Amino acid sequence: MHPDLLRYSCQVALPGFGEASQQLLQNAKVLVVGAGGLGCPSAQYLAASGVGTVGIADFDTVSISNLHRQVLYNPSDVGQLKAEVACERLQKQNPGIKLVPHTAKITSGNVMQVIEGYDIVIDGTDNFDTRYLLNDAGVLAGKPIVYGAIYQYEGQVAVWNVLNKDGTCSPNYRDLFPQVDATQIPNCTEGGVIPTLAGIIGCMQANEVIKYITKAGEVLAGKVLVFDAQTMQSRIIKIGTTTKTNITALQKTADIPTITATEAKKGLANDTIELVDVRTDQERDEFDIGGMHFELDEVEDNLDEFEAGKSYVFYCSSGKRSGEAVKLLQQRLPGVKAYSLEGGLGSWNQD
Amino acid sequence: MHPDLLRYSCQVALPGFGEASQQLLQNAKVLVVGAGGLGCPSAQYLAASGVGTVGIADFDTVSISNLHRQVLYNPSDVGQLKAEVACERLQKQNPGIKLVPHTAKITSGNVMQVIEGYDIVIDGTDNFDTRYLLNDAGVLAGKPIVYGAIYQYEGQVAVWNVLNKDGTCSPNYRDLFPQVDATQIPNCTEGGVIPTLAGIIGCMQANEVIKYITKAGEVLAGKVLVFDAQTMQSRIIKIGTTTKTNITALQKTADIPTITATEAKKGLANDTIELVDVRTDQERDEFDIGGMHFELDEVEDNLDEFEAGKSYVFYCSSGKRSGEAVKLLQQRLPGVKAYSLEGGLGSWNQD
Amino acid sequence: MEITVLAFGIAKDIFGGASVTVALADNATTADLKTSLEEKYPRLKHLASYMVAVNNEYAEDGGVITDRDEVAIIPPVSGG
Amino acid sequence: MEITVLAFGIAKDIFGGASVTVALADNATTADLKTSLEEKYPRLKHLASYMVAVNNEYAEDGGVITDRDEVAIIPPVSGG
Repeated sequence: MHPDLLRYSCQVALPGFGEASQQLLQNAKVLVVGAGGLGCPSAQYLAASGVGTVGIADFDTVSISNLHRQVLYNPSDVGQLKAEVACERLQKQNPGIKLVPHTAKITSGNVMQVIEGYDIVIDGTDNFDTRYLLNDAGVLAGKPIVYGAIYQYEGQVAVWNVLNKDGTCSPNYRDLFPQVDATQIPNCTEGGVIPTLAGIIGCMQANEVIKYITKAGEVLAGKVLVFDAQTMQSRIIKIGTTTKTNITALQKTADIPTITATEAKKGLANDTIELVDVRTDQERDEFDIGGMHFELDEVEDNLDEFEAGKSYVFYCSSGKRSGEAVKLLQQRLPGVKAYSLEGGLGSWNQD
Repeated sequence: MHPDLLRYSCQVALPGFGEASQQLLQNAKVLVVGAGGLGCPSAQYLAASGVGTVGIADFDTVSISNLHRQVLYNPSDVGQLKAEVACERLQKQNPGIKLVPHTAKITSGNVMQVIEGYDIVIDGTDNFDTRYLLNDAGVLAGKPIVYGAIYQYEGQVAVWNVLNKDGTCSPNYRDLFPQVDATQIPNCTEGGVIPTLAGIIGCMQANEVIKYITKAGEVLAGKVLVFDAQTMQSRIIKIGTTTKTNITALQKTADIPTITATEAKKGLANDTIELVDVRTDQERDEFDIGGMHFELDEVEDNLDEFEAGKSYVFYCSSGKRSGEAVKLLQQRLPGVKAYSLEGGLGSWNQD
Repeated sequence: MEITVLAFGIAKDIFGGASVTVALADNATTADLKTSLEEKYPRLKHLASYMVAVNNEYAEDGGVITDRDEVAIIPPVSGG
Repeated sequence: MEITVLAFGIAKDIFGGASVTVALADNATTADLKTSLEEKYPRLKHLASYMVAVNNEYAEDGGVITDRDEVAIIPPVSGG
């Protein structure tokens, strides 16, 4: 047997698979957006199974507080770009495939170009803005998106925008959730997440990709799988065969003004800025760097605490929630200058 | 926050978890038996989540044909002991925990000693003999076994031998399957396996371990989860609350006489041995080294082809199926000398 | 009639448990259920959108709910 | 009565599909089902043991099967 095929002999032996399916995988180009809790396991199995080109898009760096579920990284990688570390590791795991890191932040300006070269995209992102952006870009470009999302002990998996036989497309994320107020839904930092759930859902996403490419098994098109890691119960919810939304253009990515820790410290010394902590009470109790404090979902109810003309620097642990707070202020209080602390508290003591 | 706790902050934030649960994980000792398709992902997540002591038991070496699902290994590791490579990788992933490789083959002679120091054992093995041995040892030692098994697109997960409140124990593997004729059930080499299924089931096993240790969520005791990666349907089958089997002693591990490729070649040259291929017709068509040919499940129907006093060397790709054939001959034709080709065909061209 | 509604994700926090019981008029629709839940739990409305699944099927606003149906509220999830 | 039996693992190969239909007498038990299947598919008996699940519950030999039950044959699986 050819040594390349020997590596894949245990999947080529599958009924309904065979060497032709392996060739389909070898020819396939798959983009993983988000090299985090979902992207790590899904990229691992795409690489292992011999997908010919695996792109990994993430602008973020390895952070110690994510290592409990981001199994591709070591503490010695902290601070390095996740997409680059991931590609380097996976290239060693499978030297026979091509790995492409994308380290620019995915925006409405570049998303069409980034996904252009790929056949199918895994959504392993950790925020609603990028989920909607990817979803809409997938619809506009006619590419399926393999969606995965996790929170605490629960996960969701689906495949959006699969071409039906009659020329229509299967439902997408906006059929399920037309819009979301991101300040109302806690992320993994606030609500926590069990690491094994990330592994299970990420592997399920890679599984859907392999089935889509090789046509072995039915993909989760027109369906959403909802899984509970506490009871191990899963349910598959039917959402119809055809999309009912009409996506004609990308929504422009919000431009969130950020400020570095060094600049913020200078502003505090000069009394030109005010800090606003948007973390949970529990996080605040453990440590804070001063300023006002409203949990992210309470900012909206406290808009009268902000004065027009003044400058506020919002902070959280990573910069994600503070970014949401800045977006809210931009919409509701355009006269107030709002900034997000870049990199969150993690950057405070490094500068 | 203490840097050690920062690593686990996203799971400590979970409802029903907290710092006390993290301490339980830190104090826990978990043994993973089989560092293959199931053991790789489960050990990864046990290490990532901060289980204080992770033992990895496997006597086998990294093989190219398993890399499609054994994501901890690189082609450059081929030939090295899996338990050692796995421990080395995982130690880098989490320097704050203790990793213990066990490289001796698990037998009835050593199993009680190997599991002695651990609180709970993951069964990620690839053969029935070791599954039964581990199950029986778990019952005798009063330790739960987190069972996982995969074939083609289907997997099973359960937790055996959990102590009930009334002092009884939950069912174990023998309650489900009192005994098995291993020659009748194809393994992953013959029947194939989709790599992502190994990832999903392995992560589910680690998930059960974390729930058992931290008491967060109900474990699959008295139940078996059956998962189909083609349809993504899973069902949980209730098997009762209490075991009905009475296991009082370990069954002695069969001693399978093996022969190296060098010795076999010498025997062929001297005309003192005869080869018997027990692979599938398809594998035979691609390549063979001669001799008789019966697929493993047909050996029993062809016992009259073997002559008493003669020596036969059975071969397959890895040595697993040929070992089963030798066990069958030992039982049914004690007058025939039967050997298994050590390491299978993989070793034939290396010597 | 009384309907038991299963909660997923952040809906568990909003309802304060894995399920809640709501009283609905006979022949109530999914829209009626949403209105009733949003009155009792205003935070649900703040999510901007969430899925109602009846017997494991996406429920349109006009669909009628009976007390034999299994009803679940599945909000969006952001983590990755 | 006619019972549709779902096949898992190697039982799919043995039955030649994901399900088979067997004719059983009314009030037939799990043991009767096994006997009938093993006659038709001798390879099933060669497995030495396999699980019969009725409505997602392990079925003892004496349990009665009705044509409203969902019956599955789940053989052992060895891979890892």
